[in-house]
Amino acid sequence: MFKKVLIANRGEIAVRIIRACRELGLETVAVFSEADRNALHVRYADEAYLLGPAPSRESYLRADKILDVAKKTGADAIHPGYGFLAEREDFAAKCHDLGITFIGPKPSSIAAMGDKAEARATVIKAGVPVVPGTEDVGNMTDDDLLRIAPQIGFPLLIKATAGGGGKGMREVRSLEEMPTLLQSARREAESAFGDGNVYLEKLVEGARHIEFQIIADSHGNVIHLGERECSIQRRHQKLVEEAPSPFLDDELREKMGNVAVKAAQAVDYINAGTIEFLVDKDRNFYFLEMNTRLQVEHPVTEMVTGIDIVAEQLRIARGRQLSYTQEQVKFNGHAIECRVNAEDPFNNFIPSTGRITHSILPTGPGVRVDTGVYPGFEITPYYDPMIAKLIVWGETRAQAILRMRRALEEYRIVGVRTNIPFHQTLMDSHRFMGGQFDTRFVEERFSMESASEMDEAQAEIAAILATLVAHKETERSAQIVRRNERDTSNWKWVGRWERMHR
Amino acid sequence: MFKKVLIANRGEIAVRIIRACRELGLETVAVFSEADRNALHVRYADEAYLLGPAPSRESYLRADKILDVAKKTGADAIHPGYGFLAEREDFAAKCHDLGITFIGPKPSSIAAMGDKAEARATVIKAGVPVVPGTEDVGNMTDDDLLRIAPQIGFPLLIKATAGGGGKGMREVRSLEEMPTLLQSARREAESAFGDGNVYLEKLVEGARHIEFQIIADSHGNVIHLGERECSIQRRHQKLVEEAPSPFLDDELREKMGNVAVKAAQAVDYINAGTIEFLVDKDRNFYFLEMNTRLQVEHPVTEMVTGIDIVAEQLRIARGRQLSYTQEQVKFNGHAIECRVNAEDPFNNFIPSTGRITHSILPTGPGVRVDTGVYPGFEITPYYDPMIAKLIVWGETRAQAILRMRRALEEYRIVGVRTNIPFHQTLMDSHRFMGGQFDTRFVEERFSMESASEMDEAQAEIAAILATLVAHKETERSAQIVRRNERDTSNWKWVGRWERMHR
Amino acid sequence: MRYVTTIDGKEYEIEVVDDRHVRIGDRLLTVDFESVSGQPVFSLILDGKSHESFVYQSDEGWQVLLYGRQFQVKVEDEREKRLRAAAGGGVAEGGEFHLKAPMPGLVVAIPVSEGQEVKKGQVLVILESMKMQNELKSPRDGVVAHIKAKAGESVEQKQILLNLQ
Amino acid sequence: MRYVTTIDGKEYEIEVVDDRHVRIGDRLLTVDFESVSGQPVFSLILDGKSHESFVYQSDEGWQVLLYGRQFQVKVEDEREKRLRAAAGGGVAEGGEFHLKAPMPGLVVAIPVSEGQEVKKGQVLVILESMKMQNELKSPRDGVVAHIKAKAGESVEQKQILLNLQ
Repeated sequence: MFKKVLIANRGEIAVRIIRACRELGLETVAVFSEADRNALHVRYADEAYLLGPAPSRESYLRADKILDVAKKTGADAIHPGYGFLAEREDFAAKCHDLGITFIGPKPSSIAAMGDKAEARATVIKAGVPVVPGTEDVGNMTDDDLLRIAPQIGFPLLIKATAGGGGKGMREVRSLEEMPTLLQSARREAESAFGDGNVYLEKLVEGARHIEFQIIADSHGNVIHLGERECSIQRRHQKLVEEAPSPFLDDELREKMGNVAVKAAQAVDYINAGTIEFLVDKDRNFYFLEMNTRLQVEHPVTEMVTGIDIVAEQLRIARGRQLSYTQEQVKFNGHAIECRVNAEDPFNNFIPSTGRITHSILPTGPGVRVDTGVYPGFEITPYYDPMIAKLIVWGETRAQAILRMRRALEEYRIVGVRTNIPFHQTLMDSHRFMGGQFDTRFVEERFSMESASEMDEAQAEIAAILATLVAHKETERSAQIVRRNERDTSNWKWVGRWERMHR
Repeated sequence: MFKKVLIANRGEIAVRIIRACRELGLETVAVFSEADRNALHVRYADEAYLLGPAPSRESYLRADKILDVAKKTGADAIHPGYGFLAEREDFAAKCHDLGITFIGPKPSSIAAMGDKAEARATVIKAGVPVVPGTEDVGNMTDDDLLRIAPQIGFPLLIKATAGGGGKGMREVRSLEEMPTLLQSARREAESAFGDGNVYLEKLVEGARHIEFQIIADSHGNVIHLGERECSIQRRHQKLVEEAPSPFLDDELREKMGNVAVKAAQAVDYINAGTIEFLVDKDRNFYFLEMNTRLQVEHPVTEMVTGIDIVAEQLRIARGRQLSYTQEQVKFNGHAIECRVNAEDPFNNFIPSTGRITHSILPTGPGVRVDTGVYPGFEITPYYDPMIAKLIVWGETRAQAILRMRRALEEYRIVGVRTNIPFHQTLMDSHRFMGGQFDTRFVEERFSMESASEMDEAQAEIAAILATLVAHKETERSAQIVRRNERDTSNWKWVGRWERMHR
Repeated sequence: MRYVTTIDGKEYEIEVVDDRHVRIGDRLLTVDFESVSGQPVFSLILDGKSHESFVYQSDEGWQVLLYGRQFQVKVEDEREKRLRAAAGGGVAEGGEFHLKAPMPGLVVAIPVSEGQEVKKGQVLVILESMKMQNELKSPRDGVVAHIKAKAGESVEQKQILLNLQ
Repeated sequence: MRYVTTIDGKEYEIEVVDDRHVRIGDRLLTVDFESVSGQPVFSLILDGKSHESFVYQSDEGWQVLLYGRQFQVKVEDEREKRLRAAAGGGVAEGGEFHLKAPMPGLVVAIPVSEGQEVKKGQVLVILESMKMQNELKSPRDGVVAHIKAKAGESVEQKQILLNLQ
């Protein structure tokens, strides 16, 4: 059984994993890029080693260097977090070869689910429904894809074969626009995963994105921890997740949960994983893909089940049986997570970089914040813009929304722009409150402006605030000018004196 | 039903109450002293009004000014928090007269329980066991007390009749030392409560301090939310609380819970309150006193029951029935709270004041922080030194301790000294881990030094750290000297020039 | 000091009377105004109501982030206002527009060419940053004057990528 | 630069070789040393091990708070050390002691008088602050020389309350 865990990741998830290790008495080894010397995961870990320059390709994606650190430090397990090397079959296999426990599924499961086309074929065999699309394909050319597209029908999605997180994904409305979109999807996939392969899938309209958390041990036990509703997305990036989904009833939950377990079993799955489904408005559900790793949004499941998923991952990897049977998993209350991104919601969600100069976290009952940043830390353009996850729990969905509203209002981050105002607007929206949304909601039926139909009273306060700040500024600069005048005059004397005596 | 709540308090508890109000859609009015203009409760409330200068007597204890603010703002309810006016019968009565809902018990219940001597008499009538001591007494003179003391027997405790929080409390081992101690107890009671009356109580040795949380509505329903173990104290100030107590079994819990409910019923209690017991090593328990208000340590009960006690207080005050029956109250896991005080554990716990320049809160699964401070806020000498409460939840007591250890390690507060190292040492102590402690543990069998039996490796790291910092400092001051030399020389020119041309 | 403050075309006449008072229109309000922790975060108690806001200056004037909304505010003192009025209604609209990189990043593509006419909302530059491809769009109709960056180039924040006429 | 660093009587010979290396005794260690957020909080990666500490100067030398323990550290460079050795074993112990107020507060009582002999641990002043009465005790045996405050007086932090000889 391993004793020292290397965390091959950065940011909030590296911190999250260090916490779980520490609470289980496991030693931790952090790795970091030059941009992350002062990152929280480096500060919190027992050991920390530099990998290389800031770009991921030269640091967090350098499997060879990470394995060298593991060997040097005697780390006998590696937790990959999410992203970076988390779903790289070859990396998992190399760990295995070196006798290092990879905290995740077997390389063969990663491979089976990592290639989206193969994954579809595998689960179809196990009787799991899938979205219509390109079947059993490896490297399809643009010509192949353009030929098959009309058979699938528009609208459709181009998706990266090695994909995840919406990267390399494009929506196609017609054959005409498809060549351009193919090109940009491949480019993005290539840059994100080092693999430009793509495939096609029918776009299910009015669909919800609902996923099931799976945990499985090496003794053949597989259970699910219920679903997460992840339909609040923008450009295929999840922004808000909640558990349970306001759309499911117990019957559908059990049915989908069973299918999810079946899908995991189809690839001999071990450890934590997620089965993503699309659910259309008639409650038909389709397997979308399996994420063979810990998910960003795992905390909402932790809040409603009381189960520490990362601790459970570590136990499973140590060869233990699951701590729970399916019957022992109880769901209590409602949890919501808002992803706090360094991006400007008032300016097309453009990423924002800079040093965080000040921060106040929302705290109190039912509030959890998972973050890797702190005042003084610099947000660089090299990595994902997600800087924190704000998670709340309430006895009911309504209470959770109210709690999220007060937590968002309390949250202060100064130094970079964040999408907190987006979340505030969302939590105020009647459609969100009513649970009436699908994956297109944010892009098609939501706007930062619509919500802010000019509140007269607030506008007046804004006017007073700006005036007071401007007034203060004017007064201060007047003082500085006065002081500078004096200084300058002194320096002028020196200048004259020097000229006189030259 | 009221709509706007004035919070007659400051610090973390004012913030806590504002949160509950906001989550229930109630408007909030903060009051503040001159020292607290930038306090979090002022920043978070909907409205905020200055009461007066920093000393409590001129601000937070000014009932008249607070009621004026309530009238002016139309606040139709007042939450007193704990301390200050929370247990002042006259204040509660005045609210009542003005038609303002006092969020707490009836004035008569406060009166009955507020005078400790009367409280004893009342519960004795209801068949509740009490610690032997002075009975039915109003204003006893020092002579009276010195005469009665030998009958009760030494060791004994002098306690403030209006007391709470260990203020005006003194332990007496012999008749000789009693006069001096009486004097200092009266002095402290006078300054804390404006009432120098004291009474005597036998000191139960090897005792644990275990209290039961009560909630009662105006429809005659009274239930308890289980116990809190509060034996970790220093100078009668609680430092760590946990739920459940490692000392109770289900049988004793039920028995004490029933007695607690009976004690509350004896004074027609409404709203949240706490019955404090002493439990001796033979599991005999004695009523100590009732706190007729919200307790500092209420979060540990919230963590194990899932019940938001402050929200419940507000609902009760609005005339609602309790949201739970006794049977619906379920206990889940274990919670621990550490009170983070601005005091120096390495220097006799002397309070520390100053500006907080930097802070990182521990977060992640199972961690809650209730605080009223933030980076940039100034800790003044006017109020209680408690600046935060760190609360953790774990499936078991062991897991909670491990989680508390990692949370304490993560916590950073720079600018004032805190007792975090005390908590770290405590969490490492075998006796605490084993649940083997009583109310004397911290003062008699615990020391900051004993735990730190000079770890060689750590001492070496400390030596290197100090050397590196000193080295950096030397290098920096060398640079400053050099820069100053240059500056000075320029100014010297000016001086010379001026002298030449005078 | 008197100011004319404008939000979304609406003008507010605001007088900073002294440290504790402002007049807006003909209402005199009590203010208690503090910056928090030396940050551009301001706590304002206005006639007892407590507000908190992030206020900073941008190219477009003052930005006030208040209750999750962002207000673009123009503040002019009376003298400035008079000068602008005298100049005949202010600066002409539609001058040259400089498209600046909103963050450091890698230019992926520039799907327009010099001299090309572009519509408001049309993509001018695709910039990769934080692992995302960000489309920088035209704020108005116009003609691409000079392209000052090229695909594959790393650019700094605020670097001018192209000019629009 | 070479230093002699002392903790609890134990001396460590530490050489700051360059930005990335220190030698302690005859072991050469790799250091990566950073102050965090411009605060007296230091992140030290020492041969791969990550440590974090709060380090500040007090009257008694450097204070290092590390893993919940506090180390009192004396750091001298070689020259200082030589000077002190030449002076014959350092400063004499037992000079005058100034009892300073550790925080602002109200002097409640001074239960000693000038000229009185006091024992180590004996209460010299009772100071009320943060609603607590704090007993300031004598750090050693001695004689009260001058009392510089009186009961009922408000005192500032670091104000001298009395001298001990």
